[in-house]
Amino acid sequence: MNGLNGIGVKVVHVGGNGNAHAVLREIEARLQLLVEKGEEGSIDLSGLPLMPEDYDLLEETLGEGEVVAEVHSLGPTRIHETGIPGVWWVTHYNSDDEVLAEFIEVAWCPEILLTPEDDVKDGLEALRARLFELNPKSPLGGAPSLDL
Amino acid sequence: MNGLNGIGVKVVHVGGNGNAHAVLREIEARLQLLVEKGEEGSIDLSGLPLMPEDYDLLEETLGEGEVVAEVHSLGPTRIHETGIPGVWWVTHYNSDDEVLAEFIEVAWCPEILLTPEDDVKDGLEALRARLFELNPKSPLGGAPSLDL
Amino acid sequence: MRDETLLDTLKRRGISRRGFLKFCATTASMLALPPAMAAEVAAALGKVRRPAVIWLSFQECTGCTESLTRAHSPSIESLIFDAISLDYHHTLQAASGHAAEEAREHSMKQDWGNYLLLVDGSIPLKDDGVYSTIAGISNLQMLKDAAAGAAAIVSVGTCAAYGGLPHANPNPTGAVSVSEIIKDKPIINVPGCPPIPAVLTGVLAHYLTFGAIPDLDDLGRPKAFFGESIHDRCYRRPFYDQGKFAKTFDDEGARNGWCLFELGCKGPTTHNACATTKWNGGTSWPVQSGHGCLGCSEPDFWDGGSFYKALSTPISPVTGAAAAAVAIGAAAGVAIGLANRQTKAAAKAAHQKATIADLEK
Amino acid sequence: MRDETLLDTLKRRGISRRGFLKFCATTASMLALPPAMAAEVAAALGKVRRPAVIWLSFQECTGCTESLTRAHSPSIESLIFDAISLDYHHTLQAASGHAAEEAREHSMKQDWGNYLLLVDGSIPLKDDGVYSTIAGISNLQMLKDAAAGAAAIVSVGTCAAYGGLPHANPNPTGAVSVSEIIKDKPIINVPGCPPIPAVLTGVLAHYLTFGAIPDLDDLGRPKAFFGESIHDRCYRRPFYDQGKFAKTFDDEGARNGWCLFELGCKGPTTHNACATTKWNGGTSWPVQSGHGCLGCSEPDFWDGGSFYKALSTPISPVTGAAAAAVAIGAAAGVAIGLANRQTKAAAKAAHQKATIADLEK
Repeated sequence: MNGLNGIGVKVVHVGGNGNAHAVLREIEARLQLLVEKGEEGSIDLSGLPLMPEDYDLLEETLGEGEVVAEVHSLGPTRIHETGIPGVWWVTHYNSDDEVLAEFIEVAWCPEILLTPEDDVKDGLEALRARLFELNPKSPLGGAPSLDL
Repeated sequence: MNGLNGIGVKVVHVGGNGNAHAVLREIEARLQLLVEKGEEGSIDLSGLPLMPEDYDLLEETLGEGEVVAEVHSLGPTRIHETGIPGVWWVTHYNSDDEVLAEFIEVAWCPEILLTPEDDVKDGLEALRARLFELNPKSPLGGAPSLDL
Repeated sequence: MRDETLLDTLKRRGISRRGFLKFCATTASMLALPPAMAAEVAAALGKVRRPAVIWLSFQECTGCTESLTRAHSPSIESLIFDAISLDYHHTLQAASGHAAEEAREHSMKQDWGNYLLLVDGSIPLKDDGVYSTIAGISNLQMLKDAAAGAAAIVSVGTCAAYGGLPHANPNPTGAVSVSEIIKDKPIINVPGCPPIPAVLTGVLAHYLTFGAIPDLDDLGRPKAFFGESIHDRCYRRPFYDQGKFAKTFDDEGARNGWCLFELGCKGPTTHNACATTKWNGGTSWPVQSGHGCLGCSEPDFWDGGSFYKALSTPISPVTGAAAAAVAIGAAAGVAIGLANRQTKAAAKAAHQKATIADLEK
Repeated sequence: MRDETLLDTLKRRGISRRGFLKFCATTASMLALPPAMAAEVAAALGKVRRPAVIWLSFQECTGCTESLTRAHSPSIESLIFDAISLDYHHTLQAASGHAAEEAREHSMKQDWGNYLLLVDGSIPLKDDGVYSTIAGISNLQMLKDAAAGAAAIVSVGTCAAYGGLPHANPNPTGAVSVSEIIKDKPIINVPGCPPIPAVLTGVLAHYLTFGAIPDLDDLGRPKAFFGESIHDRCYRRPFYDQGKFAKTFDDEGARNGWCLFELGCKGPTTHNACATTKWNGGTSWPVQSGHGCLGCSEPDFWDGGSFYKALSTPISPVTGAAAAAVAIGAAAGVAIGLANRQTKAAAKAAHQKATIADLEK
């Protein structure tokens, strides 16, 4: 043999290390908790070593659902609902598209999609400022009541 | 003049009909309700006639936020958070990509992104069926308790 | 299948609960209900059975059926049609002639007293109705037979509703509307030449949702869609209020999108939903394309004089309470809630937690 | 700026609350805390002040700094660095020579008793430390001066932690670790040649979050990252348990990705986070690339004999309580919660509502 090309390495799929099953069992347990008590939970996929085959098994078993979403903050976060409603796959990337952390969320909605409460307060201020720019003459602040 | 080309039609932006301001005021009112009482609401954009210029004004004033999402059910539904947190733009399309309905939702999260409760129950059944296919020998049904 | 609910039907077609929610949100929008009602619409639609529908076409140009079936392909509107059990439709069914009529009679027997009867086209009465027959049966006879077992009748298009073009001077076939013949059944008129697809599906959605016919105006039209004039909902309306009019079809005003009133637009006297629903999947509508409204959803619109002559009567600038609410609402920031087309819905619009029960009759 | 909280710092950089949540979720993952702790981490990080940090580099190859600063570009890790006030770093700062030393002395004075001191490189003691000096000051002197005012010290890399390569036989400069010189301050060892960037940032994140140094093992390493062996967390571990070993670097077993134990892998005796954190943004790590672990995060790893000779002692197949929990957890469906690297965190993993207070010392 001379040179690296002479080394006969080939990729063989040997079925993973079995940890995907453990993750699937935890998802089952969390999903039952969501159904019975409405309790939401999250599983950190870096918590157990997974081989590529384990990822494949996880992805195939969970499948694809109806929702895809992307959050742009501190690099992208990509989310998809799996084919099991209530089970979401959430992957945080940095701005170089490298994976920072990966979670399975068992929830009505992944937390990062929800509007942070304090942001809404800031948002109302921002909207009022923009409305004032659009029409400095109109009365501001006390928004009209919707209970007429 | 001969032929249609002879008719001197040109598109002139004349600033909309002013209804965008009314919609913005309603958003402001709903946002205040969200901040103060946590009450979510929705505005049907077909409820008031809007000219293309009004749409532009709405879009410019609200801006773009951190989240985009797409729900695939009965044709796509495209959602984006506006630059005002808590204010979401939700557009329902049919499978020919024609707009069916368009809403501004003032909410922590647009309703259609949330997992329907009954779906989670079905999802748990589906997951258990898949786990049984993967490993018919393992015990089923009673998922392990997480309170160890 | 006959006993399954609408939610069952949609599920069998692979529509998920989110799809159903979307369907209901779109339906609520179509019915001009406040968006918060979508959940209530969903609850109601999830429980109702599919109603049987028989559709008869009389003296007509097939424009109504074309308009409705070519509206959106696999869309919300087609789902509304799937949600009903359309047992008989002259034009759409495969069967024809006597075989078709047997099918109709069979369906009528099976759901006697409960089916919804949809009719397009006028009915010619002159010379014993000989000018339009199907399988040897006159339109008049067939309408009477089918109406007898109907829960309610929908007159689809201006011909069925008011006689339409066949009824226009000099009316050679003696054409009349459905309501001139049938007096003992509720009749919902959905005029338009052709009618707006979303309006018919809206009426069906209302019937599905509430199990009753919607509120009607003096001309038998659902107030939800015909409660305001084209003029009241026209996006060019603010130009009317400012006195900015196009004087010819190619002047400066026409190019600026000003009001077409002086070019004969019948918007102020015409009640229909074109201005909000638009046509061709929301692409445009006559006034947006630069032509005045012809008034096609009003009785005798063919006999009303030139389409290009301005309405002579000065129109009160704002008609009715809803339009007044627009003006107030625009200032007060609750415009859409109050400008709602359906009066009852409008009254509830401010209350996010209104229920279906609030809106039922 | 000195008094602002971490959340303030991030906000000033345009990081939104969602970004902060992401930052905290990633930090919780890095610290092997259960995901539900992210909210608690956020609450804690939102309140803390930026700690001042002084970084001294002694007898080293700059590999540690290279590893850390080239980890991820504008990422969570760089944010952790932004979250601290890095007042002095030999290699990274613009100033040099006497000007640099003046800056260091100024910073030390300003935060005397409160700053975190980071050190990479060993300290040569032979011949009065003449083998490594900065601006005429010996490493020994500078370390003693800086340590006196530090709240805690982090020894970055195996050289600072255990002497490393300079300390290897015959140790010509008399190189020693920080802990052989400083006895009166808490010292956190973050060994590795180089150390894993995420581990250092994890230690900083822990310090930021809890305001205290993390739990350490007998060798002064944070248990969160060094609590289990490479072997325990290795994705090839199941092959070890099945007795499937590569015998040479190009045999069938090597191609099938079997265990590298017999090829000299030091995974069973080496404690580090490579198997879970990986390298180069999670791309790969030595064992995944087909080479056994060298044991670079253990004391005297250069003097432990051939990298290619198998460990002679039979290793107990599962070490410690956490690994036992993996076996039970895998059957019971709570694997990840219990296999958690940090013992205290693991105990809390099942309780979604655990708070920071539960984990603090």
